[in-house]
Amino acid sequence: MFWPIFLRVITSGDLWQASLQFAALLLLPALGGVISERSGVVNIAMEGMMLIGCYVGVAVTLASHSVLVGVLAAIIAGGLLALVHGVVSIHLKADQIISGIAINVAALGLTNYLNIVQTGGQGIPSLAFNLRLPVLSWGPLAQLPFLGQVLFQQNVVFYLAIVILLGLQFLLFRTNLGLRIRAVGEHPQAADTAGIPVRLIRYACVVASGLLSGLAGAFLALGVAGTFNPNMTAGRGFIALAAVVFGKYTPLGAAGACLIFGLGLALSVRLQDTGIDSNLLATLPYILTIIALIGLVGRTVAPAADGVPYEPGSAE
Amino acid sequence: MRNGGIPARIVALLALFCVLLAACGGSNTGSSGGGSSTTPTAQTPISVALVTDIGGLNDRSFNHLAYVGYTKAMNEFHFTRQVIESKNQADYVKNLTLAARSADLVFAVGFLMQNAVDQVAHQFPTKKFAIIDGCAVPAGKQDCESLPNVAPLFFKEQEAGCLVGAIAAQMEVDGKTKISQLRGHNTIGAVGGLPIPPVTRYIAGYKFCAKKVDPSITVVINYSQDFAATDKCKDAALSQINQHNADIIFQVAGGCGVGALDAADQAGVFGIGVDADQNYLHPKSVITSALKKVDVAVYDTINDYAHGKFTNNPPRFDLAHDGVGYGTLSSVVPADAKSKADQLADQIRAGTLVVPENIPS
Amino acid sequence: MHEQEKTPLAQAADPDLAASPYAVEMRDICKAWPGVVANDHVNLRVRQGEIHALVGENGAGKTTLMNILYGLVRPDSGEIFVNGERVHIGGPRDAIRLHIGMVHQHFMLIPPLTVAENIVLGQEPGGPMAAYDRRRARELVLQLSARYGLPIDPDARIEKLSVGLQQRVEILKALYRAADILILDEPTGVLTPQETYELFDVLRVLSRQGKTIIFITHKLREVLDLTDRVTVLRRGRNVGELVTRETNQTEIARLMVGREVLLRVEKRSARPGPVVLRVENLHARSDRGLEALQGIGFEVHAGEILGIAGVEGNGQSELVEVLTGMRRATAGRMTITHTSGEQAGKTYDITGMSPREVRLVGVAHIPEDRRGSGLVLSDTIENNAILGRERWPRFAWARFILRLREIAQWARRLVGEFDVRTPSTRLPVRALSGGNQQKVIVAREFAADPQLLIAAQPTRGVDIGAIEFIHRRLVEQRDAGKAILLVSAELDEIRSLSDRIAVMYEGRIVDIVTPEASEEELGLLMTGGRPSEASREEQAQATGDS
Amino acid sequence: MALQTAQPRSPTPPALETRSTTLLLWLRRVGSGLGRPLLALALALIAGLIVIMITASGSLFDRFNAALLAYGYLFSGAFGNAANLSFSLVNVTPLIFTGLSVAIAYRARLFNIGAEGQFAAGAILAAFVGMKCSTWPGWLLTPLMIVAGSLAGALWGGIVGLLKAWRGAHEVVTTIMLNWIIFYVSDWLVSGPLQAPGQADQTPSMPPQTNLPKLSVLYNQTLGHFLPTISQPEQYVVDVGFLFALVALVAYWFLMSRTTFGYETRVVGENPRAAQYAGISVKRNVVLVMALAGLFAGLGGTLQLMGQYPYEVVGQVFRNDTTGFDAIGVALLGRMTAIGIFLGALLFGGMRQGGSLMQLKANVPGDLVYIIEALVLFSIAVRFLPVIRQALVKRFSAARQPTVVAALAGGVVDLDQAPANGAEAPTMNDQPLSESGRAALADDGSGQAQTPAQERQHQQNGEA
Repeated sequence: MFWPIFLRVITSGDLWQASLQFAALLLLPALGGVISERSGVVNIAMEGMMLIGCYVGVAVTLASHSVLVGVLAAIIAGGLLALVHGVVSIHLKADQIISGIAINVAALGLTNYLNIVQTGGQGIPSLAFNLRLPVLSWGPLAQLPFLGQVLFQQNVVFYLAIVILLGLQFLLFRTNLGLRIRAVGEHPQAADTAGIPVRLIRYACVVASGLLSGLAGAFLALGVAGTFNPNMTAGRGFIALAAVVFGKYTPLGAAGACLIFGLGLALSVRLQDTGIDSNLLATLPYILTIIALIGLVGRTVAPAADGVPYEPGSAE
Repeated sequence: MRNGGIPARIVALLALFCVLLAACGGSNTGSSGGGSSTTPTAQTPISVALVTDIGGLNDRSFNHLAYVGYTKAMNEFHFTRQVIESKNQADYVKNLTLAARSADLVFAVGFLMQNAVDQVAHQFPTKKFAIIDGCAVPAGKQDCESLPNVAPLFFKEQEAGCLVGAIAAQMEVDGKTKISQLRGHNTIGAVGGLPIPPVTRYIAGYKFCAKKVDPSITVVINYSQDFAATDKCKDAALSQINQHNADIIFQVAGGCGVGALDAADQAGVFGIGVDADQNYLHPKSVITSALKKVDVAVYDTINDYAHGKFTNNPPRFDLAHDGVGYGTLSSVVPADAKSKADQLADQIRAGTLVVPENIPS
Repeated sequence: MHEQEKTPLAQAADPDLAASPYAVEMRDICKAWPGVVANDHVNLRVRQGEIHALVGENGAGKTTLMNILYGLVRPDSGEIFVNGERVHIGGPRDAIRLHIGMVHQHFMLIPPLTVAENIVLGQEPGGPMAAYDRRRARELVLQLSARYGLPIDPDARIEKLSVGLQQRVEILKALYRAADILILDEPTGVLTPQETYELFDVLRVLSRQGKTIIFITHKLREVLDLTDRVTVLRRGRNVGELVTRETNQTEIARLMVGREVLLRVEKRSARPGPVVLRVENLHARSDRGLEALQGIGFEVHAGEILGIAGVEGNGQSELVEVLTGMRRATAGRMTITHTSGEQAGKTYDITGMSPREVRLVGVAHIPEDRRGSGLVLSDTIENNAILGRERWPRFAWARFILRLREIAQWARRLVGEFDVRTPSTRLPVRALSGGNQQKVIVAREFAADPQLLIAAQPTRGVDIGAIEFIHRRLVEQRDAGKAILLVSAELDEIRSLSDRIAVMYEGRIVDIVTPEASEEELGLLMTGGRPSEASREEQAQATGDS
Repeated sequence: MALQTAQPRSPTPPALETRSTTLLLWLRRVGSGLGRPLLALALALIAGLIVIMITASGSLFDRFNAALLAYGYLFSGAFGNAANLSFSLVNVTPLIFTGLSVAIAYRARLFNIGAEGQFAAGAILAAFVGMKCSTWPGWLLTPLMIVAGSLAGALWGGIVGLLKAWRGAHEVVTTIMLNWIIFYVSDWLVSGPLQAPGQADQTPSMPPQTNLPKLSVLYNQTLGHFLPTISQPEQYVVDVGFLFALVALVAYWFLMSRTTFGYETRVVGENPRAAQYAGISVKRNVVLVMALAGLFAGLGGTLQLMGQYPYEVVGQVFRNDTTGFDAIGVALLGRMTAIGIFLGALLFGGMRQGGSLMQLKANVPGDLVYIIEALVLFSIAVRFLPVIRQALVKRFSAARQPTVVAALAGGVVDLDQAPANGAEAPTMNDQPLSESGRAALADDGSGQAQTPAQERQHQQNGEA
C-alpha cells in the first residue's frame, strides 16, 4: 500500500513543483541570513521580518491597488525592521540573539494588533487576482511533461529568488564587494585597517537580509496565500536560519538545505494518502534536516567574527 | 568609539522606538479601534466578558465569530468591552477567573476550555458562564457536568458539513456537461487543519452526505497540520486538485484554509468555506460555506441573559434551531444542488436523517 | 594603484615647504580608557625618512599612540600634523589617504583569504562594485613584491604561511596603499634572528627610498641596531626623546622602567640528577594532519633546564601538547621517573595519558598561550589557581564539591608567594595586567610541587620586571632539583637560562648544544642547515612556498 | 563570574584585601548587577507608555491617564492581591525551570532554543507513565512520573549535546528541529495512543493520587494546625511545583558555584582551550550540560502537568506555548544567576498574568503585551550603561584632566592605592589592574555578554 503511493507521489510533477515553491519561500530569508551572518551579524529575526513583510505587503496592496507598490512596501518594511536590528546590534552593540528574539516578538504583536485594528477581527479578504504576484508560465516550455510543471510554472518570485541566489553567490565569492563582506565577517579589525567601512558594510548586509525577508513575506502573502493571516509564517524564519547554518553559510548550500526542507514539507501532505498519521508525517522535514546534518554535512564553521560587535580600537 | 558619537547613539535609540511607534500610530489613523468610548445607558446594566482560546480574535473561525456576536450585543446593550485573548493553554483558568471576578456573564470560546470552565464555575457560583463547543467537564471525567450556571453551546457541525457535501456531490452528479469547470473525475476534497473533533465533525458530515447523494463519489481528505500557515493548506488543496483531480475543495482549517479556497480559485475549480460565510473571499469560486453561527449563539445567550432568561440548558445549535447551515451560494451552483441540500436539511430537521460525528470510511 | 606611482617622489621633493619639519608630529595627545590613562599629554616627532623607535614597557601606551595615528582610536585631546599640516584622522581610511601604513603586532590578515586578496582588500582593482579580478590582483602583487624585493606567492592562503611571511604580507599591504609613513608594532617578536636581520635590511632600504618608519619595540638591541632616534614612553607619558647614536642600552632601559635593570640572569652551574623525563622516538601529527613530530628523543634530568630552541612552527607546540597529554602521539614513548634527591623512584609511562592524569603524575605545564589556554580570564584568581587540579582531594570533597575555604587559602598563598599584584583573590583574572596574569599561572604550576615543569614561552608579552621575576623562579626551581623543559622563541632567554639547548627543525631535534654556542650557530641550526646552505634555503622557502 | 560575585563569601577578608575594598567591590558588583536590568525595565516601561498613549484616544492627558491606568492593571493583575500573585507564580514556575535550562546551557556557551521541546518531552512522557500506571499508589507513581519526565527532558536535551559533540551539529539548528519534532509527536500521542476516550485531542487527567497539592491547601493541612489557616484555599492555585522550582534554583546555584561540575562547565564555556589544557573533556561536558538543561526543562513540563488543573496534556499546546522562548529572555535578563533568573521569571510571569487583567480592564489589546515584552528585551539587549558612561567621559574630557576622567569613568582607580603594600617602592608592575580589567569591572555587563570569540578579539587589540 505504501510503496505504490510513494512511487506515484515521488514521480509526480506536482510534488516537485510544490517542493520548489516551499524551498523558494525559505530560500529568500535564508539568503538574507547568509549575507547578514557573512558580514558578522547574527540574525535570527528573519521570522519577524517576513511576517512584517506579509502584513505590510497585503495592507499596502489593498490600499494602493497595486501589487508592485505592495511588494515594495513589504520589502521596505522588512528592511526597516532589519535596520532596527542593525542599530541595536551594530551601533549599540547589543546581544544580537536577544535583539532578534525581541524583533520576532514585536513583529508578531504588531501584525496581530494592526490586523485586528484594521479589520475588526474579520480578517483580510483574499486579494483579487490582479493584486497578486502572478505565476509565470513559460509558453511552450511550460507544456513540457514533468519539467514544465516543475520549473516553468512557478510564481514570478521563484525566478527572482533563483536570480538572487545566483547573484548573491557571485557577489559573495566573485566580486570585490563580496571580498569586503567576507573580510568584515571574518576579521573586522583587519577590514577596518584596510580602510573598509566595517559598520557601513554590516548595516548594508543586515538591511539586505531584511529586504530579502520582506520580499519573502510578500511572496508568501501576495504570491502564495493571497491574504494575510496572523502568524502565517509559522516558524519559517527559524527553518531558514537552520538552512543557513546547514548550508555552511553559502548561498548555494543554503539553497540545498531549503530544497531538502521543501521536499519534506511537500511530501508530508502527499504521503497522508498512505494512511500514516499526519502528525508523524509532519515531522518529516525536521527529521530529514537532522539526518542530513549528521550524515552529510557535519561541522559547519561560522564566520570568525559572527555575532561579535565590532569596537574599533576598543578599550580591550 | 570612533564612529559612535553620543548623539548618534541617542538618535539610533530613538529610531529604534520610532519604528515601532510609527507602525502603531499609523494604523490608528485608519480605523480607530477601541470600544472604551461607548457609554453605558439606561437598562439594567449588564457586564459580559469574552475569553478566547489560543487562536485569538482574528482566527477567521469561531473566536472571531464569537467576537462578532459579542460586539453586536455590546452595541445593543451598552456594556463595557471586556475581552481577554489567551496566549497559552495554562492561561485558561486564570483568564476565566479574572473575567468572572469582573463580569457577571463569561463566555469561554472553544472546547479546550471545558475543564477550566468547570473549575471556575464551581468557584463562582453566582456568575454565569457560557462555553462554545463544549460543556463543563470536571478533570478526569469524560462527561458533561450539568451546572446551574454554565450554558454549554454545542453545534452540530456535521449537519452543516452534510449540506455542503450534498451540494458538492450533486454538482458532481450534474457533471462537466452542466458545469464546465469540473474535471469530471467525480472527486471532491476536504482540507482540515488538524484532525480534531470540530474539524472532523464537519468532514464527517461532508463525506457522509456526499456519499448519500452519490455513493460512487471519491472524497479525499488531507490535513495541513496547521491553522495559520496559509500556504500549507494551499499546497494540500493543490495536491488534491492536481493529483486526484478533485474539483470541489472544502476547507476546514480556519485561517490556513483560506489558502485552500485560494488554490481552488486559482486552479479554476471550486471551494467551500467554513464557519463564517466566506463567499466574500472569492464570490465566484467559493460556491458556499458551511456555517456555524457562533455569533448568533453568543448574541442570543447575551440577549437571554439581559432579559433574565439565562438557561443552563440552551438548545443545541443544529439545523433545527438554525445554529448551522450553509451560506451564500455562488451563481454557478445549479438549482438541483440547492434543492438537494434543502431536501436533506428537511430530513435532518425532521430527525429522519442522523448525520454521524465520525468520518465514515 | 596609480597613486602609488607618483607619491613617494612627490613627497621627497619638498621637505622644507611644510610648517612643521616633521613627517609626523603628535602634540599633547591624551587618551583615557575607562579606569586608565593610556596617553597623558604625549608628544611624538618623527622626521622625514628616519627610522624612529618608540619604546616602552608593555602597557606604556605605545600601541594606543600608534592606533591614534592610524585612526583606530580617537584621542580625547591633542593635535596631529602630517608633513606639517594639521590633520584630522577619523579612521584608517583617513590614515591611508595620508599615506600612513601600519603593520600591527597581531596581524590584520584574514586567514582564509589568499595573499593577493588580503593585500588588495579595500582597494581592489576595479573598485568595490566590480567583479574580483584575480589575475590583475596577482599581477599587482607580483609587481609590488619585485619592486621592494619582498618575494611572496600571491595565491597562498594566509593561514598556511609562516609568521615571517605573514609579516611580509602586512608590509606589502601597507606599501600597496602607497604608505610613506610606515608604523611597525613589535615586528620582531615572532621572527628568527635571520628573519629579523632580513626585516632590518628591508626597512633600511625603504628608509633610503624616503619612507618614514616608526618602529615600536621593547627590545633595546634592535633600537640601537636599526633606528635613528628614540622616543621613550612610561606609563602613558613621555620620558625621553633621544638620538640613538648618543645613547646606550642602559639609559634607555632606565628610562623605560624607571629604575636600573639587571639584564642578565645570575645562576650557578647545574648539578643534574637522575633522568626525570625520557622521550623516545616520538611521532605526532599537527591539526592539519601533517607529520609535526618525526621521531623526537631526549632526556631531561632533575636539576637541569633543557631549552628547546627553534623557529616557531617547527613542532615545538605539538611536542609540548603531546608531553602534556593534550595531543595523541602516533608513535613513541614517554616516561616520567619520580626522584627525590639523587634517588630515582617509580617510573610512569605517560604515553596516552590525559592531561589530568599527566598532571597527577607530577607534570606542571606553563602553556605557550596563557590567555588562550592557561587561564579563564572571566573567572576569579581563586578559581584559576586550581585549573586542571580542581578535582584534587585537597580542593574537592569526593571530587565533586569544591572546598572553597581551602581554595581561597591556596590562592592567597600563591598570590603572596609569587607576588601577584591584586587587591583581592576574587577579582577576575582579566583585571590583572599581563605580567600578573602570567604570574598566576607560574604560581599555580610551581606550587603544585611537580617532578617536571614544562614552560612554553613563559615570558612572552610580559614586561621586563616580570621577566626577571619568572626567570629567577625558574632557576630557583632548577636548583631545588626539578626537571625543567623550557620552550621559547626568544633566543636570548633560551641561552641565558638553559643548561643544554635542543634545537628543533621540522619536527626533529637537529642538535643538542651547550648555551655557549654562538647566536649565529644556533640561528643556522634553527633553519635546519649549515651556514652556506641555510641562507639559500631561506630564500627558497620564502619564494617557493605555494 | 556574575554568579560568584553576587554573594559575598567569607566573613574574614583575605590578607591582601582591606575591608573597605571588599565592600567597595561588592557594592559595585551588586550595583552594576541590578542597575542594568532595572534600567532596562524602566526604559521599556517608558517606551510602552508611549505605545499605549499612541493607541489610546482622547487628549494627551487622557491618553497619559489611560496608559497609567493600564500599567496599574498590569501591576495589580500580577501582584495586586494574593490570588493574582498565586496566578503569577503559576506562570513563574515553568519559567524558572526553562530559564534554568537556558542558563545551564549558556554556562557552557550553548544556546538552548530547545527548552520548549524539552519541556514538552518531559510532560508527554510523564503523562504516558501516569496513564499506563494509573492504578499505582501515589507514593510510587508520583516520583516515578517526575523521574520519567525529567529523564525524557534530559534525553531530548542530551541528543542535542551528542549531535554537537560527535558531529559538531550546531545546537541552534538541532534544537529548533527537535522542538518541532516533539511538538508533532506529542500531538500524535495526544490525538492517538494517549487520547482520552470520548474526548477531543487531549489525554485523560492524570490519576488524582499524583496531583500535586496546592501550596495553600498544603499549608492548611500542616502549619495550619498551629497557625491561622487560609480561608478559601482553592482560589490560591499555586502548587508545590513552585517549591520545586525554588529548590531547583538553589540546586543550580550550588551545582554551578560549589562543585567541580559547575567549575568545569564554566571553563568549557568560557575557554574551551583552557578546558583542553586542564584535561576537562569538552565533548563529555557538552553532552552532560545539555542533558542537564533538558532535565530541568523536562522537570518543569512534568510539574506543570502534575500541578495544575486540569492535569492533562492537550493537543497543540506546546507549539503555541512561548514559555521556552520567554525563558531565553528570563535567563539573559537574570544574567544566568539563580537570583536573577528568579526575578526575571517573576517579571515575565507577572507580566503575562498582569497582561490579562490589562486587556480585560484597560482595553489594551493583548498583542500590545507582546510589544512591551519586546521592548523589555530590546532594553536588556542594549548596553545603555556604557553609553551613558561614555557620555560622561566626553563631557569631562574637555577639562583635559585624564586622570580625573578615568577615575570618574572607571570608578575603581582608587584600587591602585588600596593594596596594603602599595606604599612600598613600585618595583615591577605597579599597575595591578589592566585597563581591560577595569573595563570589565566598570561594566560588569560586558563581561557577562562576552563570548569567547569576543574575548579573543579583545586580546588581538593588543596592548594599549
